[in-house]
Amino acid sequence: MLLPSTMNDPLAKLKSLFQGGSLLWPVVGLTLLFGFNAVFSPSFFHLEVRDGHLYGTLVDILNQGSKVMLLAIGMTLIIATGGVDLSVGSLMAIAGAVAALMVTKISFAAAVALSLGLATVAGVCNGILIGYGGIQPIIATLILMVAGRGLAMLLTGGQIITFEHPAFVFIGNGHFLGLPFTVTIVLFVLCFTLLATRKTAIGLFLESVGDNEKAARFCGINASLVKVMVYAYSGLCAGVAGLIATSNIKAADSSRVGEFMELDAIFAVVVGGTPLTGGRFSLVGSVIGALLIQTLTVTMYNLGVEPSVAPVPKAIVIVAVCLMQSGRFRTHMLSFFGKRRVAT
Amino acid sequence: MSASVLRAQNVVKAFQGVKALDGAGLDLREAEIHALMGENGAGKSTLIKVLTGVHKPDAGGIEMAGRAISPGSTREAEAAGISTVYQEVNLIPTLSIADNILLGRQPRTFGLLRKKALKKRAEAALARLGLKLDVGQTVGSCSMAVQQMVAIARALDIQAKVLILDEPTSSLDEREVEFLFGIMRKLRDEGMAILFVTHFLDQVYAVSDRITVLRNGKLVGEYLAADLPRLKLIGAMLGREFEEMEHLKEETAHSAPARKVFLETVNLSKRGLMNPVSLSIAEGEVLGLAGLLGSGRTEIAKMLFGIAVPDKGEIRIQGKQATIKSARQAVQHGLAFCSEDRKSEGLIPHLSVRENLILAMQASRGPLRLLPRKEQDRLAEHYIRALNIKTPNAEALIQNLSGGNQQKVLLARWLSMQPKLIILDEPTRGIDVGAKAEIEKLVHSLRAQGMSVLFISSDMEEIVRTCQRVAVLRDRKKIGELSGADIQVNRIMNVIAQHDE
Amino acid sequence: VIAKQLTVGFAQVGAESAWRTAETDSIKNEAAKRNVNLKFSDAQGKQENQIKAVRGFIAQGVDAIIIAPVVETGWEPVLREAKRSKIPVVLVDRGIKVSDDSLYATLIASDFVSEGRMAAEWLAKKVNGKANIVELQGTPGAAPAIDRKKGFEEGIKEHPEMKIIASQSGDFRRSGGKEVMEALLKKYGNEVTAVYAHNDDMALGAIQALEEAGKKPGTDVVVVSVDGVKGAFEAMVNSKLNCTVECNPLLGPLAFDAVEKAKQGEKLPKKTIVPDKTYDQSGAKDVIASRQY
Amino acid sequence: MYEGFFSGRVVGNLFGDNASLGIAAVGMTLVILSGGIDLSVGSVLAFSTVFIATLVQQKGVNPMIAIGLALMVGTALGAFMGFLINRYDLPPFLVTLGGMFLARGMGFVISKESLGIENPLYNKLTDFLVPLGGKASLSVPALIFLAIFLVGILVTHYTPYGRNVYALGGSEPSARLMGVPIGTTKVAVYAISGFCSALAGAVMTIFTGSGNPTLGVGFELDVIASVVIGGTLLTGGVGSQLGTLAGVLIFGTINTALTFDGRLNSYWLRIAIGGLLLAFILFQRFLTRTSALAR
Ligand SMILES: Nc1ncnc2c1ncn2[C@@H]1O[C@H](COP(=O)(O)OP(=O)(O)OP(=O)(O)O)[C@@H](O)[C@H]1O
Ligand SMILES: Nc1ncnc2c1ncn2[C@@H]1O[C@H](COP(=O)(O)OP(=O)(O)OP(=O)(O)O)[C@@H](O)[C@H]1O
Ligand SMILES: [Mg+2]
Ligand SMILES: [Mg+2]
Repeated sequence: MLLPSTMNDPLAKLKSLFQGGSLLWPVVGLTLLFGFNAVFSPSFFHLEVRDGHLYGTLVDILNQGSKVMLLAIGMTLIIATGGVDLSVGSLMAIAGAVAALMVTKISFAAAVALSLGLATVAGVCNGILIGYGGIQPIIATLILMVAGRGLAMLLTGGQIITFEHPAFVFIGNGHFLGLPFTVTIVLFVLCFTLLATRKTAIGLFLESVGDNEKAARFCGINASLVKVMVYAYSGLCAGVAGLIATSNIKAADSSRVGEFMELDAIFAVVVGGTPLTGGRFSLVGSVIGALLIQTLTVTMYNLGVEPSVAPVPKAIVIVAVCLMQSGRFRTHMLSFFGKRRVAT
Repeated sequence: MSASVLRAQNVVKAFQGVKALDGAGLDLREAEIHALMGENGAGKSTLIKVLTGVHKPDAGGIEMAGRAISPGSTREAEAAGISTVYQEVNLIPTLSIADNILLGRQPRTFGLLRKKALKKRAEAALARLGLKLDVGQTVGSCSMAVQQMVAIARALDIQAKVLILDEPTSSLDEREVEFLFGIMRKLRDEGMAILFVTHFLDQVYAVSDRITVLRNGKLVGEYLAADLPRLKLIGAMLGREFEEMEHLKEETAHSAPARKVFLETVNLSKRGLMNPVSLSIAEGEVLGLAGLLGSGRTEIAKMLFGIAVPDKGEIRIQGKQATIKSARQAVQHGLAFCSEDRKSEGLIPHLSVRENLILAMQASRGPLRLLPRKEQDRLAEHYIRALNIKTPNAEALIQNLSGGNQQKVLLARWLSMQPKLIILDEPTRGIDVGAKAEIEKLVHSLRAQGMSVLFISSDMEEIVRTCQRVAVLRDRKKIGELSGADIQVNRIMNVIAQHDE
Repeated sequence: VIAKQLTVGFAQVGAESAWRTAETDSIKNEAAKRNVNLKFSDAQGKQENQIKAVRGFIAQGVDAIIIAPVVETGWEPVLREAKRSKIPVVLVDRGIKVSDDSLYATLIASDFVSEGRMAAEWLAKKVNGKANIVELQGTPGAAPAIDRKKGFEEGIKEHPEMKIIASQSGDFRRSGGKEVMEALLKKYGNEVTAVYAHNDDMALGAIQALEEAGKKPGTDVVVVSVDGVKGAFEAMVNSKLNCTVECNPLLGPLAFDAVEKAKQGEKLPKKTIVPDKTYDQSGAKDVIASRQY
Repeated sequence: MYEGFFSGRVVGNLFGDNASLGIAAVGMTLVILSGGIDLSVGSVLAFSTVFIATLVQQKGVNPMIAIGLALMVGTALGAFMGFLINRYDLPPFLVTLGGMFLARGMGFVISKESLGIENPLYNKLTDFLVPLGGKASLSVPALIFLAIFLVGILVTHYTPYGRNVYALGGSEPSARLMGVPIGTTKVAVYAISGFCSALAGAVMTIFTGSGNPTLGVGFELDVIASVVIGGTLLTGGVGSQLGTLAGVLIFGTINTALTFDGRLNSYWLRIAIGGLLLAFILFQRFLTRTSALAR
């Protein structure tokens, strides 16, 4: 029989983890980066308690990385369906602008609800264009990327809108259980998304639509609706990220907030093991990918790399992580070293 | 005896620890047609892929004309004189028929394509197979059968010493098959060595000179076709005795009391796709659709299932008019459709066997009510056993299964739904003898429980065995209907032929 | 004679900051005041777009063109085109490098290098020539970032005990300033005694980071920056920011004076430097009310 | 209102102004047709401009040689990315993102500031115009764009290589089984894109007479958008160079038309660009729908 005789062998299990595991390699990449920091910037792992909460570089990474993590969570679902969302940065700007403008005029809850609602509606528009209009995702969301930024700037008149609303400021600056409140938000969104995709059939539907849309439709899955849902959800995530970004600097900077963050989010998702072509996705992988980017950025600050040439080491890390993920590269290296050992 | 052209010995190939080939071998000689037989998952396609450089064998050797070769890619194999049609039609759906036939061998001057010559040569290649098509249309828009013919035309266009055909006839009708066999015989007589895989025993005996049988990746034996009786061949493939399927027919013929009509179409038509057609299917009835290629059988299935929306006529379900504008609505009406094109319309390649299997059922439950994992596992286990699906476990990716086993999973997907009407378009495409019998039995038992079946097949024997009524189609028109004892292969062929005059 | 209404094209970089918006508004308001038909183009930060816009203005046959160049080089070809069409060009807010300075009528700008130098001088005085400075740079490659860095470095050269211990880019953004400052504070902790930011937004971000690290910006750590936007004055009033070197965006009146003179064929000085002014906490209160941007 | 907009001069400008975009789009079309993506185009363009400017201005190299070297570097970088993508089966998105960072950083390593090129040959190139009658004329960038575009059509639609690219994008596994030389095709696609990006940079130096390491931020999105607007599917296998030309001109026109308007403020400009893009895409969608129905 063709039963996998090796399945019960722990060594084989470990091996198969190395061969297939999508989570393993981003984690290894992150660990290596941490190790590098441990050697070259001793303050990296320094943590202390200040005013009852943790304080240190690692905490910063979690806090500053929260925006990309949130975007990446939404983006993962979209990429799973074979799409992409370029508009997230602009949606962040819209959400931040609306909240900053309204928080003084209406109640805090209403302002938050309004801005998140708007971001979600914008996502729905993306979804309708893509799911029902059959427009290529990259173009459909590019439209909102350009126009959304304009809208956000129109709302704020090109000014930076500052505010001092305590509840709003808490979102991006507060602490909960000793950690930045943003960590709680990310954890909540992550857990919610994990539950929503894995404890229901939504995850399965996303993967089927992304892997073979025609076949999924033939099974009776409403692929168009699935798409509208994921773009809406990504819009919502972008809205939350926008609130965090705005709250964090106590100002709505609608012309700059979230600029180029869509690329970071896509990067995080792809590094996390979700292929851009759709299908299987890993939310945790994306979050790790986002942490990887933020760690990389902080590493550059810590090493004092001249900002204009910082992209070079960044490029090297990206390609290195990529190579680690490649099964072919690993076998190549193994055989290379294997041969050497035989030779000596 | 003629000289050996392509020989493989003791080939071993494992995928992630699972041995697909474990001592397989083959000896292909000059000027012969050689059938490679074995049940689904026996390793036929894998052996072919090893021979043609797609997979690298873990052990074993390949010789061509006495010299050891180890092709690293299909290109190298082609250069060495091996031309292949792989099992899953491997064409570029977005390119035209002409481009597909001549990809890599286009006529050119100064490195630039000669588009007129390209078209001419492609047309000529198809004409050899008796086909006249617009070679400018994209392959993706063609029916399965046409795609299969295009793949064959491509292989024939390559100047080769060895021709390998992996299930080339699985969705061809008899006329096309005869055409192909004619060409194969001619090539053999010219000295070519042809390796041929099929699950149709009749076809094996019709063309092959010798037969090699594989079982569980091992070489069972090599026989002269003339010396090997059918039952012995089946025995060699399955490794056990096998009862023929003839008795099914009796059961079918007797159990046809008049029952309530489940689904009815009234002059259903779509411009350019289907002429008005009226059909009715009773509860607990198997209605067959017979016809030659391009007669419009798939179109009827697609119109019923809301994939091609008809522009005239109506569909009535249990007497009430039904609007079916999407697959989802069709499923809601209790319909199920197992497509003939498993690669593009069936498989979700990167999902597991289990997930593929439960997908339709889950879709009908909606996204929120997840089928409990226990239930999923139970269903998967059940069908893996019932249909003898060869897979390491239910969590294996479906894309790693052999073609026939993939087909079984897709069938299980729809059978498990317990639909009121199941439309099966070439359901046994690529399925081995043993499993075919299992599936036919399953269809019968479901029918007995009151399910209706619309059965489309190019295998007339199969239609005769399974159907209680047969609608005969031609040129996108229904031209006749047979029932009960009238359902016989020659009767059906007569109806089609009569219409010719 | 009734003067024909002037049509003037204005090629702006973008709307990436409040400073930029103030500059745009100043020019627009001035145009309205003088009854000039203004054609405005926003290049969204890209020189390509800006060049295209200028060529568009030339094709339209405008009477004069005002350019706020996004970078210093790359203007020769299009300016030669303008010259051939006899359209005078007035440059605002930063200079350009061309081999032939007859290509433009005049330049009305601040001197970024001197801004950096002034910031350095003010800081040196404040800290008695002794400081460990964190520098928050603008976007890499941007002219103000390069020049303000250069000027500042020149300014602290005479003070051997003023050291830049870290210099990272905050991309001219408030969030960038905060993020970089947060990270550097973890590394240098109490070593940092001064912050120099290439614009106010980054300084305001850095101030937040300092506060969150339990420091008193303006007292524990001296913060200087450039631009002089309203937010900076507010921060100075609250004693969080120590000093800002004003880089005046209100160039409208000067620009249109120059346009009119150029149209009348008057000879203009090649360069009009808008004098920059240093503001510190002492004067902030008086100015803040009159700040429009 | 749009006086002078449709004059021959503006049409001439349309080609000249969009030359860099168009040239990069020709390469990108091949990449996208093959089922990949190249994010490095903007950075390679920027790198190529500083590279040329530094060689010409500071090292006194003959401009033609400098441009030739830049094209070689661009091609080599593209080929290297293609090699990684093909050899180790890496996602093109990540590899070219790496390429994007690398080229950007290397540009800054060469020169942190923008550099003007003062060279008689360059001046000639910038001022050289082929008159088309009336006020219309074609500049050197426009001519290079047209030439590259014609070569692009030839390579994409009239060579076996072009067919291989389509096959690769249509279905890589099938293409492999059909004997398409996957490796060389892929590497070549990225090499061509690298070449086109570097050439786009060279054209940019002619256009602006300078080199600048900050150029082309976000350029890759413009290029991809133009290609996709031209009807090329991002999933690969479907599209044409002619469509790309249309995409480039439409994208360029939308931008130019709105710039021409001169009345929109910065915010409305962005909204209007988005709106026009949407209107155009819906229109195109409508056209393809009706033509599909007619068939
Ligand atoms: N890429 C792969 N990864 C893992 N397992 C594989 C792969 N390809 C084939 N197999 C396994 O190898 C075995 C032999 O498959 P193969 O396709 O050769 O069967 P076959 O004889 O052609 O069957 P069929 O008649 O159904 O086409 C199967 O059990 C299949 O699951
Ligand atoms: N032998 C043939 N010769 C010419 N054209 C054909 C042939 N077979 C199919 N076609 C064309 O292919 C297209 C699709 O055929 P289609 O699959 O709808 O028919 P079908 O009866 O369902 O076929 P099948 O027997 O494969 O199920 C039609 O446009 C038809 O004209
Ligand atoms: Mg097979
Ligand atoms: Mg059919």
